[in-house]
Amino acid sequence: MTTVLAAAELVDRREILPGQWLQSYHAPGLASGSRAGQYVQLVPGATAGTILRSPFAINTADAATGIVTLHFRVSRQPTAWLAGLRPGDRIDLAGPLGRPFEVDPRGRHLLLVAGGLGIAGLRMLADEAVRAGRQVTLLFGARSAREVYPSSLLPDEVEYIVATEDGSLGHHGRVVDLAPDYEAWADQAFACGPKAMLAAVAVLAAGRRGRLGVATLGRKRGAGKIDPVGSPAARRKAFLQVAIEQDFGCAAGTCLGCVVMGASGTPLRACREGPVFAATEIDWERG
Amino acid sequence: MTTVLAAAELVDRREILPGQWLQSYHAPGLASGSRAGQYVQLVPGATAGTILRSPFAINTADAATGIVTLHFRVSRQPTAWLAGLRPGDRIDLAGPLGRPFEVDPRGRHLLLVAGGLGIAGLRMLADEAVRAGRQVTLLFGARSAREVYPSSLLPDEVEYIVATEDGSLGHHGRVVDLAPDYEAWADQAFACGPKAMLAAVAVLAAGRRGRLGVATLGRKRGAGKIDPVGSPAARRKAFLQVAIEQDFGCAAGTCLGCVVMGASGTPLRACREGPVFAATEIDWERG
Amino acid sequence: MQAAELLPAPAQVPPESVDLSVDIGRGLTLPNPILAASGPFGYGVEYAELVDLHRLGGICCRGTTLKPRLGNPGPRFVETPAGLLHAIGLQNPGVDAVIARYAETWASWTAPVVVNVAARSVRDFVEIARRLDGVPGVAAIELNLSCPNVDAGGSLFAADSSAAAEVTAAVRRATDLPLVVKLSPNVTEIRPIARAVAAAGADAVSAINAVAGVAIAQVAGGPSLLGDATGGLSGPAVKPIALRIVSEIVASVKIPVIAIGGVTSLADVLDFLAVGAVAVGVGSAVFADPGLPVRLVESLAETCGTQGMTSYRGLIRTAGARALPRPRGASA
Amino acid sequence: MQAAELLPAPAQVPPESVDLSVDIGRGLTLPNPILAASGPFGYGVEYAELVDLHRLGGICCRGTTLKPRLGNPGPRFVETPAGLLHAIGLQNPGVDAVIARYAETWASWTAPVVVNVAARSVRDFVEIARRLDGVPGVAAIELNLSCPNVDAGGSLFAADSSAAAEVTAAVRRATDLPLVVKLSPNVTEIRPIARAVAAAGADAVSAINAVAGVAIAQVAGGPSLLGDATGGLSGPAVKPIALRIVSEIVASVKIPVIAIGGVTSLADVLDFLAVGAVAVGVGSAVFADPGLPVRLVESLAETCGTQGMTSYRGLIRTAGARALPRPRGASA
Ligand SMILES: Cc1cc2nc3c(=O)[nH]c(=O)nc-3n(C[C@H](O)[C@H](O)[C@H](O)COP(=O)(O)OP(=O)(O)OC[C@H]3O[C@@H](n4cnc5c(N)ncnc54)[C@H](O)[C@@H]3O)c2cc1C
Ligand SMILES: Cc1cc2nc3c(=O)[nH]c(=O)nc-3n(C[C@H](O)[C@H](O)[C@H](O)COP(=O)(O)OP(=O)(O)OC[C@H]3O[C@@H](n4cnc5c(N)ncnc54)[C@H](O)[C@@H]3O)c2cc1C
Ligand SMILES: Cc1cc2nc3c(=O)[nH]c(=O)nc-3n(C[C@H](O)[C@H](O)[C@H](O)COP(=O)(O)O)c2cc1C
Ligand SMILES: Cc1cc2nc3c(=O)[nH]c(=O)nc-3n(C[C@H](O)[C@H](O)[C@H](O)COP(=O)(O)O)c2cc1C
Ligand code: FES
Ligand code: FES
Repeated sequence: MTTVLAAAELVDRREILPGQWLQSYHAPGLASGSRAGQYVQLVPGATAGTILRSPFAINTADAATGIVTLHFRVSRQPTAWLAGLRPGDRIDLAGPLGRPFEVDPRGRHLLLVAGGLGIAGLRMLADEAVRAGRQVTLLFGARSAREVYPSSLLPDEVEYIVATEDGSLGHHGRVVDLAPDYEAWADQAFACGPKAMLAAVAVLAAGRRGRLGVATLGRKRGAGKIDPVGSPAARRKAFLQVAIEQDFGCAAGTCLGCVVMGASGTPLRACREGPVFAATEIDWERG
Repeated sequence: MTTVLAAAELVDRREILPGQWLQSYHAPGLASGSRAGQYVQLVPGATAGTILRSPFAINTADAATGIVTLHFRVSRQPTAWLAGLRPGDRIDLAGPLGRPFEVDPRGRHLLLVAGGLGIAGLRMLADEAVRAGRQVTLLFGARSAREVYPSSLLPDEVEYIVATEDGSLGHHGRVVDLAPDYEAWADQAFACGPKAMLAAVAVLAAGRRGRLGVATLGRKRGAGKIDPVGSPAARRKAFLQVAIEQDFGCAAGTCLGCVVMGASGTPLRACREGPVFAATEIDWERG
Repeated sequence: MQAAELLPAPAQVPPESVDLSVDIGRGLTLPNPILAASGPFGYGVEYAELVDLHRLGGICCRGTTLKPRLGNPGPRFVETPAGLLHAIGLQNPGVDAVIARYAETWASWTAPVVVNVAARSVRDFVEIARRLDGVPGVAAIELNLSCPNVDAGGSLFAADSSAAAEVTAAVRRATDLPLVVKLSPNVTEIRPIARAVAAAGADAVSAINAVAGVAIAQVAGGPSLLGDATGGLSGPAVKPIALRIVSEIVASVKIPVIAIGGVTSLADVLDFLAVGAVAVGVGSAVFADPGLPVRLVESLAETCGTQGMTSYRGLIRTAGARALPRPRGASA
Repeated sequence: MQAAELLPAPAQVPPESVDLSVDIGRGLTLPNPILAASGPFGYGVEYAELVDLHRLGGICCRGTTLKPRLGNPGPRFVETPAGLLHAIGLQNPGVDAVIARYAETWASWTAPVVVNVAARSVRDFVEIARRLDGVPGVAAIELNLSCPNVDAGGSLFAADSSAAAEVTAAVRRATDLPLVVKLSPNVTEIRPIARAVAAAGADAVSAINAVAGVAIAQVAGGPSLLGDATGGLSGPAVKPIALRIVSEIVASVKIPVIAIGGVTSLADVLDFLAVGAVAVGVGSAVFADPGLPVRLVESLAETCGTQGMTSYRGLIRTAGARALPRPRGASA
């Protein structure tokens, strides 16, 4: 992984949902070197007034145009500052950082499960999968219709299913409720969103083999051989991969501010060993 | 004094000297209600990240156009933030605040002594005096030619004499050295700049009557009657008035962060009793 | 995505029906839990034109000493990152002048005025309290214990449980006014000090006073330290420190705690309530925004109303250390 | 407009000729006075690709305990205004693993590596020091005294002169390595503690460690306190506190003082030198800008050069309380 400090120029921006922005930056190096699941860090400018670099998922990256997009909700300083930028303004982004999603080459049916802004962590995977001719179903959960990701921003090929907690759009309930209907169909699943949601999806996935009694891609190849934690193979062979988004410090692996508890009892650094993990690599109870 | 919170829209800006900006704001209420020597406070926006409102002299105010100008050097956050604004951006200014210069109606010859950015505190007085048909000599001191206020920004009628500490332009030395040549000619003098400079000018002014042995306007009217500290009359009758610029807290008179020691042994609040004082109102040794 | 968000929205309560009153004890009830902290708000009168003073929960006036004080030479302020370092030096006209100039005006306000008192000996503290006792317009006394005790070699009253208790007990005997004791964060352990002043008769505790700090002021002739060498740091920078001290005090005394330190928003107010404060003081933030305390009162009432709460008291002490399992691993 | 500015500009000195070396004592000379403070810089190796490590004055590695520790559950960080609150909980693989994994690499670096040591008993501190003694690549030990002392009811070693002195003396006997003792700002009086560790054999003192603070983390299920209930506040917010503590230490001991706390710029470095520190540690600021410490070395050399200084030592201890007359006025 080569980490570059890329000067990125804002070329376009839209408020796609109330308080949520989609910004396009011209950053050719980043656009060509990134994979789905990776992230960038915003290097705070002199006036940003923050201590940490904020991580953002690489929402989309287009090597042809050199455009990388970020999707974020305006919250505090870093995002408020970002939202105040105007086309032509330049920022520094460090990246691509972290380990990407690994799709099994034989996988035909991909299930993507996004909670709220977690969509930003999965959006590029949808692009990659569609381009590779895979079938993609995206389950999306939000509090209410006002926070539902616009389907117009997704590739046409993606099957898009929405749940809202207040029932104002789609299924009345949580996105996790939708998942069981697709577990038999899917070869692999990928999730990004609040930790509690990821944990719920992980619990579902863990019980899947027992419920379905079917072979999975994962079982076909290499049961018995244990792949090292954090290895591409471990992720590629997993039924469920999750992208974990939480407060980062250094994003260089030094500060240990970002750890999640690993299933083996060793803390894992989300910034380095992640942000994408095989769900089975995480101790979901101790998180 | 009515203090308004004025929404001011940036309409123009120029870097008139390296790191020094002249910004024009459309703020009609402010433009029509302000007098030379008064100041405004910049109300920090959400992203300005500062605790205090920063005070700025009202550099010029034009009631006809509704334009107020500020002249500042980019230093830390508030000024860096100001310098980053673009035409069309709006800021909040509180003002006009503080007590203005008071020119004796009979004064014909006015001597203005500015040290560096102190020019911003005197600039409007030059306008007012020229408009009233008075003769104005402006003595200006800076470290070097690079910091000398451009004469093109002054009314043609103003006699402009420059001193630089490195001799790169005008008199080689300090602005205070120039003052003795004008003390006999001047009816009244007005100074703004670093405190040490003001103190030096004040010492000169104090010894003036003895040296010159001449009557001053001040002596002609009302010797014997003592005007209350901070009263317009006390300033109007003074040979020297100074505008004191130092760190302010509340600018409302409550916090006592801005006091200078008064000649009477009572601390005076620069934000309220000032920023313009008769030089004789200040205890220059204890400042 | 949190469990609570799935529950049906509770019925709203109109903001003006939300009970914001705070019982400080000894007959003092604040109309609401937002106070102007001592210092930045002066004597209140300076802001009478700008601010709806009667909407405030209370006003702590600037530090009042027995005799007049001229304070420190300038610079008295340095802005620091997210903070303000001040070294005013307790400039004030002395207790008699304060009473003469302001008490009558205060008596006409609905917001109770708490007179902040500073002294260098127990005797002086007592004498000031005596002079304030029974003066209409003086609703309570706040003892500023961040003062050097000349009878103990100049260490702060606030730094030592027995000195803090001694002065509290002595003032307690001298007046029937409600007594708030303001503690300093510049101590190794705040808990014994809080317990000592509570036991000595304080009706409430307020904290924090400013954190001791130093800044270099660039003045003619080279770098120099601010004011009196040590200044007081305040503002958002100190909020995490204040939150810690307040939670420690809440855990050790039963009397009401007024939290102060870095409040600039409703979120800050809610944080302090969450760790157990019953009221919150706003200090440095009034410099940038004198109207803030009143707006905080309004938004607190609105927030309660929106959540269907008839009193803000449901917001108090809702935070606890996380229930997650403690990490294993050998102790060091 | 200052007097100094009228003097003719002194002859410039090329930056590379400016002597930046710092004698810490017991044979340890830092190539320059800019260190990576313990924690944020990990073991240095993580930044080997990004940063010219050999340009640094020294690297303090993260806290090392006798046995491995898993640290606290998350959230471990909250950003606060101009600050960072952390509750890492000393996650580390234990001293033996640290030596096995990193010492050989450290030995190949020109920047000396100072191993930061944390323990909960004098015995453990001594044992860790013994294991580090004589290991090539370990240039010095920094005792992190902000640890609870299980033999004294859990109060911090750093909070008490005699506990601090005891552990310092014990480690002093166990190793010939240069010994830096890192003090905590969370004390009523730092001076006696600094004097005690100096008398007990510390070669240098470093300060400050993080300031104790709390933040509310909004987690599922309502507000909750960060990590271990109390976290450590660092970053620009604490700089005025660090500047105060460092000046107090400098005034009370003769051994070198390494200043840490909120450094983000050359101006901060100059401020700490001005109050008497001989070296400066950069902590939280490396998160946003890992290259900062090296740039500080360069700009320090340039600044000295421009001012015609052949050594940076002329910048040390140039600040004093202002010479202005003290205000009159009755004492309170
Ligand atoms: C790998 C990864 C990918 C991510 N991708 C995205 C993405 O694509 N889009 C997106 O929107 N977000 C993403 N996030 C989250 C993102 O980094 C920000 O945390 C999020 O956008 C919140 O915005 P913010 O930084 O402006 O505000 P906040 O996170 O709300 O605040 C900024 C800082 O303030 C601090 N803070 C929080 N509470 C307080 C308080 N009470 N007082 C003082 N300070 C406080 C926080 O610790 C934070 O460091 C990602 C995170 C990770 C780890
Ligand atoms: C009545 C009056 C009129 C004025 N008029 C003008 C004017 O017309 N033009 C003009 O340019 N200026 C003027 N000033 C000064 C002006 O208010 C600003 O102080 C000045 O412009 C400096 O800019 P700044 O605020 O960006 O930076 P600074 O003053 O350098 O810094 C901003 C804040 O940072 C603080 N600070 C300083 N040193 C440090 C440090 N080491 N660490 C952390 N924080 C520090 C300061 O206390 C200040 O509050 C005036 C002042 C007064 C009182
Ligand atoms: C300019 C100024 C003056 C102050 N004067 C006093 C005082 O006289 N008495 C007192 O008890 N506290 C005084 N304080 C402390 C504040 O009341 C408050 O405890 C502290 O500033 C922390 O709150 P803040 O962060 O909201 O400012 C003063 C603070 C400031 C900034
Ligand atoms: C994430 C983090 C981890 C830290 N770990 C240690 C540690 O293990 N040992 C130690 O002595 N200090 C530790 N510190 C404290 C720093 O070394 C430093 O003393 C403090 O953060 C103040 O400096 P700063 O403001 O430059 O960060 C840590 C600080 C941070 C932010
Ligand atoms: S964010 Fe520092 S180790 Fe992951
Ligand atoms: S700035 Fe507060 S009294 Fe003048």
